[in-house]
Amino acid sequence: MATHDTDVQISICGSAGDGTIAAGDLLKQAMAHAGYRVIAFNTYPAEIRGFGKCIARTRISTEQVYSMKPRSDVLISLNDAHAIPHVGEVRDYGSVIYESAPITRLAEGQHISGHVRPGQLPYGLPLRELSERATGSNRSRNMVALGFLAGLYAMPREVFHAAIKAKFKTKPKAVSEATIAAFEAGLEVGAQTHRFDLVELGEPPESLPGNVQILSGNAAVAKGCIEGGLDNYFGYPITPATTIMERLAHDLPVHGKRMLQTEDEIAAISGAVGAGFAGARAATATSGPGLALMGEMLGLGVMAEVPCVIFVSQRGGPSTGLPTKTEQSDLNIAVHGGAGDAKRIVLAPTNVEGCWRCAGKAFEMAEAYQTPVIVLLDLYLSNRFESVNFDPDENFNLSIPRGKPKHRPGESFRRYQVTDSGVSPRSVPGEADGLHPATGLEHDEFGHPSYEADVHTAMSKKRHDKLNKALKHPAITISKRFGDTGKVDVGILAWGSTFGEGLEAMMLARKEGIRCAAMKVVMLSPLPEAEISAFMDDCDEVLVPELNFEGQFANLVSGTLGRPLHRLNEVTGHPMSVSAILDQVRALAAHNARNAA
Amino acid sequence: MSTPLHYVIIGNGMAGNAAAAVLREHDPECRITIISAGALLFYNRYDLPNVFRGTESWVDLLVHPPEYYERNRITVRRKSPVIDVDSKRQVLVLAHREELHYDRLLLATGGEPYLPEKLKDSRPLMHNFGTYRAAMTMRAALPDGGRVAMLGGDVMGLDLARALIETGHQVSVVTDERTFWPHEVDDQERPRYYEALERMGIEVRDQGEVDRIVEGAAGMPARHITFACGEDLYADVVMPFFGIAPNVDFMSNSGADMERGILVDGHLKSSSENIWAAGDVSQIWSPKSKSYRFYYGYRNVRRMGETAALNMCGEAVEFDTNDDDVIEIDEAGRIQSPFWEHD
Amino acid sequence: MQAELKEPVYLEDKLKEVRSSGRLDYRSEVLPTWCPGCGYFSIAEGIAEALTALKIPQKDAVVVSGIGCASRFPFFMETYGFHTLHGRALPVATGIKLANDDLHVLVVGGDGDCFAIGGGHIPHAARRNVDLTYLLFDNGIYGLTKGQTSPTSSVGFTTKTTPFHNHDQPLNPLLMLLSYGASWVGQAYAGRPHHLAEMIRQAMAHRGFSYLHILSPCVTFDKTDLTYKNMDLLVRDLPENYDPSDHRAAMQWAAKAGHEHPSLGLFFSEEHPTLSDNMNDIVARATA
Amino acid sequence: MICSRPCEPACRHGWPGNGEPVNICHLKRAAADLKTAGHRISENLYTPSGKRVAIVGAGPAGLAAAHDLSILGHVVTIYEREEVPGGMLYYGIPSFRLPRDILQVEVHNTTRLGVTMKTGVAVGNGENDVRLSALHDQYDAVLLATGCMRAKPVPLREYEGEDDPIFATKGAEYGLYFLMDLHRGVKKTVGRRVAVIGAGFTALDCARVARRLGAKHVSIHIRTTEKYIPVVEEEIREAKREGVEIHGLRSPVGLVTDDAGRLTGVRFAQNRLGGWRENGRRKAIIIDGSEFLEPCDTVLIAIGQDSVNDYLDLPLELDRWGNVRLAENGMTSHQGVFAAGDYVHGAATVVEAVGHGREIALKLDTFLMGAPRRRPVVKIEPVAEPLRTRAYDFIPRQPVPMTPLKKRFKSLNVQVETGMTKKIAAEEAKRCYLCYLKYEIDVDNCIYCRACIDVAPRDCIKLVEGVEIHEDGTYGELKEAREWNNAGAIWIDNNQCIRCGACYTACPTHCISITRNELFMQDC
Repeated sequence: MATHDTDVQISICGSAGDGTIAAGDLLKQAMAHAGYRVIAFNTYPAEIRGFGKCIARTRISTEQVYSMKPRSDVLISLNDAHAIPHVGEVRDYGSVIYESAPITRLAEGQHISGHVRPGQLPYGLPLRELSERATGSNRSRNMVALGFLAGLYAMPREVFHAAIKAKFKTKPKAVSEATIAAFEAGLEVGAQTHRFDLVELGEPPESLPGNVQILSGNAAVAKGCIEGGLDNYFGYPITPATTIMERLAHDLPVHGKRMLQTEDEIAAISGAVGAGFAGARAATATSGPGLALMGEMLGLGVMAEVPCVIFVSQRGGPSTGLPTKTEQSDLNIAVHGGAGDAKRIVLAPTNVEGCWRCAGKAFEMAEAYQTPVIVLLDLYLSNRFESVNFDPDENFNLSIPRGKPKHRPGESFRRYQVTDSGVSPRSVPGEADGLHPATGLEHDEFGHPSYEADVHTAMSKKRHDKLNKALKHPAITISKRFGDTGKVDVGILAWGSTFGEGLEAMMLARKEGIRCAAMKVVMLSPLPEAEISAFMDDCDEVLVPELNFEGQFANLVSGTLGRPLHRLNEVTGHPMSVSAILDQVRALAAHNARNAA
Repeated sequence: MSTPLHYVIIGNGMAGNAAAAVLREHDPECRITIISAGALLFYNRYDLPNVFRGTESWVDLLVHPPEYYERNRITVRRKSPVIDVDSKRQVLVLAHREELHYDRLLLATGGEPYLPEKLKDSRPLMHNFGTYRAAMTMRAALPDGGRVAMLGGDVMGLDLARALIETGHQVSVVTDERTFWPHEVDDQERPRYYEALERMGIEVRDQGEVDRIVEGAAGMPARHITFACGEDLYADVVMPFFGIAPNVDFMSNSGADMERGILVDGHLKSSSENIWAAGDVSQIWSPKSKSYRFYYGYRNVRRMGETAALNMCGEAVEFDTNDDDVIEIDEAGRIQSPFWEHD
Repeated sequence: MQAELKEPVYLEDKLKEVRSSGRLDYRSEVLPTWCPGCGYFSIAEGIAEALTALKIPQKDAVVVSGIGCASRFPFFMETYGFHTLHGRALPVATGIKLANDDLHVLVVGGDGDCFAIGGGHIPHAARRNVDLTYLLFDNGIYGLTKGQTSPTSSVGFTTKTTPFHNHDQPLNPLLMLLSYGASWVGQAYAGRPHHLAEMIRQAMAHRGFSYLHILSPCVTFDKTDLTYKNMDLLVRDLPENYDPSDHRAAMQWAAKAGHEHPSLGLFFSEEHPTLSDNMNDIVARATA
Repeated sequence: MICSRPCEPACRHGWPGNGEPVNICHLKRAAADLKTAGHRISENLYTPSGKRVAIVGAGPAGLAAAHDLSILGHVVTIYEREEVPGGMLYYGIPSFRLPRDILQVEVHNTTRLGVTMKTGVAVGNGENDVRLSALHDQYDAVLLATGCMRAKPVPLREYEGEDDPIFATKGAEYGLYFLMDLHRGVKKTVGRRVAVIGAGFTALDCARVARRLGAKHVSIHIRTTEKYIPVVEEEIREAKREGVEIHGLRSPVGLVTDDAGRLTGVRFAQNRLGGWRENGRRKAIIIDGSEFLEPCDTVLIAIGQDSVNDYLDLPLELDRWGNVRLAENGMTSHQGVFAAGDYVHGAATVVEAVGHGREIALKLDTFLMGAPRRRPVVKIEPVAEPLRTRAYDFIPRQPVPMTPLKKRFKSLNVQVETGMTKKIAAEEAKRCYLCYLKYEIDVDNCIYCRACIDVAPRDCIKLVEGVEIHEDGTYGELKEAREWNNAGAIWIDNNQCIRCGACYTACPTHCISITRNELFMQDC
């Protein structure tokens, strides 16, 4: 096969319980180990194993990319009712793979073959029967379909076998054997099927240096936690953050650390604050509703200047909202939420590698600046997978100096001493010469309650100023500009997962001859005002795309800097489409050109 | 306004597609569904020999681009063999158990290569050329300059033979009463035609009954044919060309009368309400020969499709064929068959 | 198990029988989204049967739930329903009862919803003797978040959050509720649909706070512990001569009634003033 | 013909989506082949009744009746005109389809309970013949099983003469007589080109025998089309494999002979299909002016067979086809005279004849004893566990081994279908859906959790709100419930059920039961 660049996106669509996500998972694992760059994103419903729609999309490419393609090359249907509305997302001369032998009689239009577009190529096979033949049960239809895919496109079977064995290594051997049997049954059919579609999978690229891993955002967070020296974790299950706890439940004990599943979010953050006070690196993870519950205890953390880290993976809100859909609407509560002037550090990574880095750095910052740190993800980022190559030599700082307890003889320890930097010396229980009370009441330098006007003023200032040091924190990107340098027609200012789409849109715009740049802002609090201003100076028009209704980031920027910008807001529950951003950029560029003329 | 009629066409070949075009022209509102067992849009089988003349992708063989079907609102349901037709409920059952209602139905499933019962055991050792896929498989099996043994040798076969010779391969035709099918060449005439074939560079083996076909011995061509008379023949590919047998098994419950094909009247209407037939599948009543007979060839088939469509739209058009297409030898001594011509 | 021979059953007769029973009136149109085999189906049937038996008009029944698999319940019932927040079903239900004595309030919740996040509310609902029925669906696991340990998971139960070992002792809900002073405490099992339905009927007939603990296997995430297979062997009835008015006996039996030795039946029942009685009493004193 | 396998088209394994029917025909044959010779009589024998029965004709119907009557304790004597018992089994069906040694064993089995076989004894009005009336006097009852032994004459509209031209023409013959002579040991020959006219098994047999007698070109000519002829597809396929051609839509109208009176061809006319005949066969209508010549030097006519009544010397009521009329109790219009098989129904299959023979035997017993002694009852018993697994459904239909073409023509006795081996038969038997098992859900214990539906391999279990009930009381389509509040029950559609047992194991409340339902004969 002639080696050419690969950029193939495969969608697997089924009902919860069909093993849709599992199949997608094996596909990306296998492809990443074959050497391709992979990005993948799953959507699934709240129902346990009920009847909701699941889609696993996997983009396999030669070069690493940060967003999904608007159109897939292959669609596998494990449930026609769910898949039929998605047939249109397959490109011309792409393929649609489906169950050719349903067991129920179907009314007109109920079978997907009736919806395949003239330009697309249909591939039917008896998934259910092949599964039953291979394993005696119909549960492995997904594996048969996966095998068919592998056979059809001559993907190397070994990497799939390896991925399957790895996935089921804790289960009895029979499980992985049955799974492989089903996979092979599909592969055999696929290999014998004459392929008419024009989807081409090139040779895998040279594998990257360093150690390549395929991780979800949440997995990267867990990895960052472990490498960032996390000692104690407290958590309560909530979609889409649960998998962070599930991973740590395994990884922490392995590293001799502790994890506790508490009875609710309130107890979770309480534990984290307590452990942080006692000198441990402590964290919890939750989503919007949980963060709302944690508000008060978060305030105590700020007030008592206790280091702890809260990972927040956003989902659709408000209230229970859209638990399984993505959104970026918790920026306000993350940055401002809680009682009083409770300033805290908020980091928002833009890709999976960033999830890892921000997690590790969050612990450094929490200790360095004695404050709760919120790391703000969203469902799209938490659940999406990317292949990342980690530099084995890069380490996080595990021992941040707490500052010498210095005090005159006979005087007690000034835990909240006002210093030039704003950061006070800190002691933890068990240390001599560091005795002090911690409290949620306003307090003086010793930690004693005090409601004096000047004390509250000074302490408030100190609690705010110390955080500005974070803007210069080493080895982390606070903000970064991409694309054209100097003056540009349009600048895209983006945060979180949406930056990926922004970046692709920017590159496409430049291909169209629009002068365009994009800036990602990773630290949302405190806000890197200087960098953002400089960027806006260079842009004739600034566009802020984000997945919320109010334009929370746009509000933050324009509110802080008092400068005009354009908003692009979507609350579809799905990632923003590259084309939507591109359209806006085109419009702004044109409008701008008219003004110039 | 009344709900538009649903015209369903079983068969994605010349007849079916010709009919679809006419239907759309005469009934802009109607629903049109073409049902096909294959995976591809309509391509021209007459162009298949071009896979030896450099055609690399099936896309180049497509008669209409995908947009054509979108534009004309013609649904093409591929990979959907029909397993049953219930003419009382006017419902089709597709292999995947989906039921499809039709108001008017056109059968245009064409035929499949006919294979005499006695040769069926050897089927695994033979290649066909009826579909793009079969063509590609056959091409892959044939080495450069390799030899093809054509059993029978109907006009489609001979057309392929021309392409093979032209591209430096060798062809042996093992004659049979069906050689030159569907033309009828009587025994006195035959020798002349065999000579003409040989002038085309084709080896003619007028040997009588095939005794058996087996894998060729190591180092020899892939197939070894031995004849009842004891003679034998080595070839890389063996292909049966005994003409076409209509494809009508799924019609057994349709109530439409059948013999070898679907029996239809001059308007191509079957004995069953709302069912018409066109192309190689239709056995048409011929007042002249007082029997039900078949008409073959690109032009006949297309005309059948168009005629059937007009009648389905409520007109009353007789299918007329210009007198039977005849095979002849031109002054240059070359065989001329009207079935080799198509547009 | 072997089917003993009986008269042939005819479908059309059965359908007539089921329809005329009126049970189906309490069902909504939507098919429950629980996993096939889920014990909650059994409970749904039981409630429908109990409501039928007690002739409670749909309009007077309210089903209140929190978060969890059980919380989907109101969506599958053709009655009034309130799907509230995680663990917060009881206080909401208390409010409803306070506003209108005549409503029949059913609170449904799972072991996580009730004893983990919602643990703080039960004692108070019980001691105030709010006149409602609390159906606790105990599957010993978190289903909606796809399989983590719950407060009633037994020691050693491996889940995604206890990949090595679960050390936490499981709660003994019956013992808790008895000590909280619940005025009606019983236990049933989803694998025994008829007994279950009868217990629900009794619980709803009781005047005061009634707590029915229902053992209900999670067929998707629990393959080893509280399964139909295991439960079928373990469950047994309270003894013939058992006296449900004897609180001490109830405590003793409850102490034995974990997932290990689940006894089915009415553990304890007594009549005393309900929240609304006390409210009326206060009104009476104030207006005296 | 022995059997047209009405069971296989009815087999649920052959329903759309289920694959091919179980090879019942050859499984039954395997059961016979693989059993030890000399069959075990499963029925309990009755004490001698002292009654004596005469049976006329040792064909399938007569033999079957004799077997059952002797079990019932009666003394049976069979009168057979030919030298060898078996009737059409021996004289009609070629040995390559029915080996004679097997036939011999089976005939022995049916008669070994002391049936007296008088072969070469004709019942009739000839001088050496035994009179029917005499039998009627000597025996308590007489059973006529003389079958249909006269070939139906072929109508040829171009022929004006009175007597049948077939007998007058060299090279023309009726298939039935051709085969009977052959099996009587007469040396038969055929020409190079043989045309067989007719659509039944006899026609096929004639054609295949002709090939074996050395005919180069053998063709069968039928009035309608292959689709409408009452023969098993396999037989047609085998005939074609042996080089027999089949031409549809043509009727013979005349014979063509040379000066020597030897046949040189048959004139046919083209047909078109007409409506339907009351016997369910398709009509064919001759198209005027479409006549043409089919050259051949032998023609065999096999368009049907009629019963013969000229041997009767008792007045029996006959219908307009010359078949004898029977009353409800199986008796003819003449007290004590019964009839069975083709003689009653006209030419049909061997199994039909055997079946009718046994039916009449039972009625005859009732007549002799004055009251019925056996009746059919349904036995229902619980089954502890599923007897099949899903895996069985993926076993392909096992074909019966065949003798390769080349070897077939060596002699007339080379068996074509050689029968299943024990291994093949056992494998094929696994495919059976065990329709006699009934899966049932106890609605009272069902919690509607749909666990059974979840594991079902087919569309066999449904949430139902109603059921269509046919006039005969059987269930039709289950009306599936889409709304929860309409789901009155979850029900197993035993027509769809393939007895895989998946639901039985999955049910959390054990509300699914399996029962075995069988029909058997019980003493009154």
